[in-house]
Amino acid sequence: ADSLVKIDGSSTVYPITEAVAEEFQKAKKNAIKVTVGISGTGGGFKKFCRGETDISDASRPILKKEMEDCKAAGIEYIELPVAYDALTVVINPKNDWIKSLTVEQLKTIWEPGAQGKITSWKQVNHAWPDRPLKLFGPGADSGTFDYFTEAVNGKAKSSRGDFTASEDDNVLVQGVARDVGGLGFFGYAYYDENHDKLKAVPIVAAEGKPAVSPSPRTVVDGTYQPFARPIFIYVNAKSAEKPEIKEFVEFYLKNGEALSKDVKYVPLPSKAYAFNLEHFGKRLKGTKFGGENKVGITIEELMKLEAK
Amino acid sequence: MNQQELQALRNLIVAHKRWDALFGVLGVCALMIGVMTFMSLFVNMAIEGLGRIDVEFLTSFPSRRAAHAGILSAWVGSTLVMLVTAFAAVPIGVAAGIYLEEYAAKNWVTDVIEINISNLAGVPSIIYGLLALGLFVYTFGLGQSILSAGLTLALLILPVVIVSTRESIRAIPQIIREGAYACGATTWQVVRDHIVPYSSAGILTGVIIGMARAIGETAPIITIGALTFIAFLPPAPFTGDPPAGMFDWLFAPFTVMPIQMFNWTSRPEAAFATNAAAAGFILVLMTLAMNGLAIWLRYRLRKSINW
Amino acid sequence: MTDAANNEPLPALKAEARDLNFYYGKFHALKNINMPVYEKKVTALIGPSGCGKSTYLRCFNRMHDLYPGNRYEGAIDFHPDRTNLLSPKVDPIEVRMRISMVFQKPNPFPKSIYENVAYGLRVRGERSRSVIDDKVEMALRGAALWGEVKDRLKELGANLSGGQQQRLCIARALASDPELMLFDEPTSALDPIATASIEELVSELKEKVTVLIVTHNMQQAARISDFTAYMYLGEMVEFGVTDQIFIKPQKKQTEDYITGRFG
Amino acid sequence: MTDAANNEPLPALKAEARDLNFYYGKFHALKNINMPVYEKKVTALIGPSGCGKSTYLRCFNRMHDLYPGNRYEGAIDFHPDRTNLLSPKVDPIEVRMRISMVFQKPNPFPKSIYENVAYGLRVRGERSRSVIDDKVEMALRGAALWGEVKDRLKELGANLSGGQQQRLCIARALASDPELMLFDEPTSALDPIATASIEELVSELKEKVTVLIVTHNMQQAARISDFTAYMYLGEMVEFGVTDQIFIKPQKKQTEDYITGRFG
Amino acid sequence: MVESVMFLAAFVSVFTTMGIVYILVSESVVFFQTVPLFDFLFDTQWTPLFDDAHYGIMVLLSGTLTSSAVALMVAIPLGTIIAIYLSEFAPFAVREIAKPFLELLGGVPTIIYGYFALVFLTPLLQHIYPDLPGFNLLSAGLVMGIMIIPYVASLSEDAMKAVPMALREGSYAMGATRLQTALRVVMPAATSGIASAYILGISRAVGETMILAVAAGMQPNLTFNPTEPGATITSYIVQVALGDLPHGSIGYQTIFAAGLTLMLMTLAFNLLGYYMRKKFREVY
Ligand SMILES: Nc1ncnc2c1ncn2[C@@H]1O[C@H](COP(=O)(O)OP(=O)(O)OP(=O)(O)O)[C@@H](O)[C@H]1O
Ligand SMILES: Nc1ncnc2c1ncn2[C@@H]1O[C@H](COP(=O)(O)OP(=O)(O)OP(=O)(O)O)[C@@H](O)[C@H]1O
Ligand SMILES: [Mg+2]
Ligand SMILES: [Mg+2]
Repeated sequence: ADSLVKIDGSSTVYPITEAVAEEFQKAKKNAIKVTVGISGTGGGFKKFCRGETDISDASRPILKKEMEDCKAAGIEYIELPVAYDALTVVINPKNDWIKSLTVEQLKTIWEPGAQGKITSWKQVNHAWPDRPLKLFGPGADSGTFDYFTEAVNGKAKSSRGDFTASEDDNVLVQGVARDVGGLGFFGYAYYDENHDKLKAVPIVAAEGKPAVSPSPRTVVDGTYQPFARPIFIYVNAKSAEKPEIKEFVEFYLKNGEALSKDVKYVPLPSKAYAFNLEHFGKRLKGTKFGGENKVGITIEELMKLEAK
Repeated sequence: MNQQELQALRNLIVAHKRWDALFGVLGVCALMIGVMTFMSLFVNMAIEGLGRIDVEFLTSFPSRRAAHAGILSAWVGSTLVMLVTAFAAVPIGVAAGIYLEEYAAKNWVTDVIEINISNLAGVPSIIYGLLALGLFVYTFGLGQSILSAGLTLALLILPVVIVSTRESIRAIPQIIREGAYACGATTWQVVRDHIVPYSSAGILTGVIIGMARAIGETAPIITIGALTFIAFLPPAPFTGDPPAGMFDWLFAPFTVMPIQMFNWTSRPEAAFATNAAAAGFILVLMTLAMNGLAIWLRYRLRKSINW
Repeated sequence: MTDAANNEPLPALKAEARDLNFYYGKFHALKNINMPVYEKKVTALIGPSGCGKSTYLRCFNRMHDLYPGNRYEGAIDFHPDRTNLLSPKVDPIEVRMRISMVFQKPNPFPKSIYENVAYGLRVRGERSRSVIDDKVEMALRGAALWGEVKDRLKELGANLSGGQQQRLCIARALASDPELMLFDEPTSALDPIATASIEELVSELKEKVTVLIVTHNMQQAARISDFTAYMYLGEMVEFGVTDQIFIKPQKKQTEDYITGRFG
Repeated sequence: MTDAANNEPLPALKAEARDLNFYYGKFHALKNINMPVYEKKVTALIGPSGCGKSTYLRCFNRMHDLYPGNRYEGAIDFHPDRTNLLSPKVDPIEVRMRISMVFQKPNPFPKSIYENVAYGLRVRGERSRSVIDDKVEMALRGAALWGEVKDRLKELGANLSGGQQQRLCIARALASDPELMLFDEPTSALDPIATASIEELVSELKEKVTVLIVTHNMQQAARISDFTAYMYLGEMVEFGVTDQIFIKPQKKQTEDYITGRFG
Repeated sequence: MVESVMFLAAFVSVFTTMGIVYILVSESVVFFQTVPLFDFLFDTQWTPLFDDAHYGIMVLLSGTLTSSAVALMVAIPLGTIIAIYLSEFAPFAVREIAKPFLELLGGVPTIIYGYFALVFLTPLLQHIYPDLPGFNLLSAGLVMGIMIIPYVASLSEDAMKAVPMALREGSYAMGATRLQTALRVVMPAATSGIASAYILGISRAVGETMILAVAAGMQPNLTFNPTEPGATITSYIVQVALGDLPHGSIGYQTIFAAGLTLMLMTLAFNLLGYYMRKKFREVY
């Protein structure tokens, strides 16, 4: 009876989608109802590929297995990047020995072989004190974790296992804030809210490159590497024919820039949203990522990719 | 007994009573640990959340702006889920309790049922979540609806309802039963005219206690797959076009208080933590109110029927 | 078992136990009991605690059927139709509708006085308000309680005193016009005055109905019964006209008991 | 109250109730009771149900202190030291260590036979194994139970038969050398044979200890007691030498009760 | 007719168990086709979601057992003391007020306890043990213990209250003090009830989810040291349920295998409890 837009998926994308849904319902005077769930990117695609949802929030591109599922169920989709998330590596503010970290150093810390071995900061760099290394990160089943491990260790989900994992990023904030030897990573929004309790570590992408701190500016200009990543929504192509879905997606793309800023995410450049709108208007189906994650993609590259 | 022996006896008693006094103090301390924990928890939440609670908080939908976000959809959702839970758990639980007390023969089937009930009472709630996910959500295709959640929680509290039903039935003296049978009543008449009316207050108490537990359950609802942003209310129960429309609400998407709270606690902005405390405070108030009702009922019950 | 010494002609039979045996599971509680119950007479069952008086009484309305593991053997013939009360073919409900029972402790339902008395009728499906009204009044009069409660029929039965409660239970038993009434130590929980009023009532009842009463009080048995049966360890030791049992028992055991040598 | 008609000299006093009143909350359960308890004699309390026998008995060991709202007035003097048992200054524990009690229903603890009997000693802090062994044996012999249980002291008390359990409770009460023993209808839950053995035991006990016993069985009172008190509605109607109370009571009420005109 | 309907209602409990077993087993079967049972039982690492996957349930079990042990070390003594106090010592008024209060303690949503452990108790403990990590089984266990107190106390108290007054009177009549009566007569008489209260407490501890998910660190760590962070079976299950894992993957099936383990554990405890109740049935 009522027109309903069902959305589920990543908790990372959730705040933006929630903001859009809220404004959209207000604009429509509640004539169209929107629900947003959090079952994770994977859980979201599962439902999406069963045709249970109209839109799936995803903090990574759709993967091969999920593409197959969708194909089997005859579900086609339109891939739309909606914002950038800057994965932020944080340390305790009392930590005075770290000025920046290289990806190489992060790898020393996080690679699977480090499990049980690298337990002190001194083992990472001899100049650093012999303080216990306490690691915090999101759960191994999250898109954020996948992205980080791929960027650092070269392979998704390849990581040491002896760190404190939580789905709730505030829990990680608490952890690092309390432990002088703590190190953790999570979305930029959490750092931004808690910058009095935490210190963001400038990252050196590769030998010889400068250390770059995360910020909207460094993300947009492509210098914060490799931890800036796009986040997406996937729209069911059949649903997109329905007027309420179409309206919602258009609303999303038109207001995405303002709203993602509002919830402390890094928006894509304005032209990217216009470009996406056009893209959606043409109903370009499928993914541009070929079923795998791409690390360190800049906005320029992303737009080029989507334009193909 | 001579004076000397008497004096020895008195000294002994004084020594023994010292232990009594000591244990009395220990008991009060143990109680205080419990009570103080509850108080500090409650006060903690009150301090953080109380400022946030106003009419607007109760009548607003979730929002990205902490200051405008409210728990309307959450408390309505919780209420409706509880409604389903009660509608499912009460008849089944009460019937099961009555069956076991008044009908069941002593045989292995009854034993199996009994073992099952006491076992289910100890099954972790998260396992119920797994059951519901497999059974209600996918196999029966009920989706992530009020109905699925309500039925899950109903299963969860079923042992509580059954046990309290049985207990209050057992409190009915056998001579009342015999009196009724001696008048020529059938078992069903005895159940209808005597067992159910006399045990209803006790049963109700059990149901409320069970529901108070269910309303705070987070884990099984998370497992079913929780929705979080819902800025509209399900259709009001039993108001749609009969017959089918009346039950639309059962299949409506929903969220519940603990999920809303859980979501807010994981938001980056500190202001949401205040919201979470406020929601938690209201949630605890809801369980307090339910428990309070149960306590009052039990108190009334003890006063009213004195066998 | 009946006494040859008695000169009066025996009244009509209302019920008769024939080779009755009863088992609580493996425990053999009643052994080969043969005993008549005469119509419109009061028959008392006496005997030391645990001898099986209650067990025997409860055979008459198949109360034992409520609990698993109990087993009857033999028969209790119920006259005039000679139904065997214990036959598995006879529905215990039917038996209980014809034979009512008053218990040791007054057990009014936690309902109004009116509803307590009306219960037997309701169970029978009686709906007519006027019929029920009439019968309730009649039963309460029969239990000598009408005068005391006629203005408070809506009150809870439990608000009455112990003796009144017991009379209420008698009224409840009376309301459905039973052919036989069973009493299991109906006065043992009552004070002397209430006891006296119940005793009087029982004596009056026999004008309309047959009464079988268990009592641990021999004076009571002597006062109110026409026939007395003495039981011991599940056996029926002696049965006879009350006066004779008390004055000249035929068995030594009975005499010992009556003269208070044990119990 | 004591009987002038008795010619024997009166024995020494063990206890004496003086103007004893007792209240269950507002309910005035004992009214102005005056009564002596003579040393090494058996005194029986009789009276209809609810007259206050148990209430009175339980004043002697301050059992009523366990429940809130109960109130004593007056005194029970305990000889030879003339302690007022009811005085708030006297610890009820002290009273109970000197006066033991046997209840209506046997209530052995869920422990072994041995531990049941040893309980009173353990409560006193006795640790010496040999002292306890001796006392347990003595008490069990005193309760005429030693022969039956000496090989199964480790078994649960609950495994014994009813009569044995009651004797176990008597042994338990005996083990701590009480000066006065209270019995509250100790045989009413027992069969005739067990009853007989308990009665015999009580009669023997008085060689060592003073006994105060409640019974609803007048024959029992007549058989085992030296003095009898008849109570009615919370009052002490008559007290005297047992034979006289039963043969020639001075009050009409007592006579009515004894001849079984009510109860 | 009525009877069969009622029988069916009673049988719902059996259907529920069968449903649980069916769901858990059917998914676990798929899991065990990939992961040998031996690895599941004896591997010392639990990293099913990592690239280098290990499936040693022992890791989660150690967390579950350690946190439960901490909780029970709080709940059983305190619960028992409270039960004795309320049943044998407390004046009527105190009991009437305290019991409902305790029940409230059991009614507080556990997620609230989780945050209480994390933001209140852990910092407090860190004052005493500066080395205590921010997430640890200890504070989660302690708070969980407090949450379980009412279950233990209330059920034990019921069992003690059910001990007939006659036994108590018997003890007092011997000159025993309250404590002597409570410890020597009432407790032994209520053994089976108290035992089943403990067992329910154990089941609650083993099955508690949110407190551990929030405060214990979710770090699969084969340790029995409560001052370390750890993951439990339950917290692992919610973690995955909240996460981004595709259904039908091996990682997803692990939650059913873990759930099955948990179910078997609680089943064992409950059967033990049932057996104890049968065996030590009160013989008042
Ligand atoms: N439900 C039962 N299961 C097993 N045995 C029982 C049961 N009820 C009674 N008995 C036994 O049957 C025998 C007779 O019991 P019954 O109650 O008929 O005695 P009674 O003569 O009525 O005694 P009282 O005067 O104490 O009421 C006793 O030995 C008793 O222990
Ligand atoms: N705990 C109580 N609270 C209030 N009234 C009580 C209490 N216990 C007994 N009574 C009342 O006190 C009176 C005396 O009771 P008690 O038990 O002493 O009688 P009894 O002579 O021992 O009777 P029985 O022979 O039935 O044991 C009775 O009217 C009884 O109802
Ligand atoms: Mg009887
Ligand atoms: Mg008494």
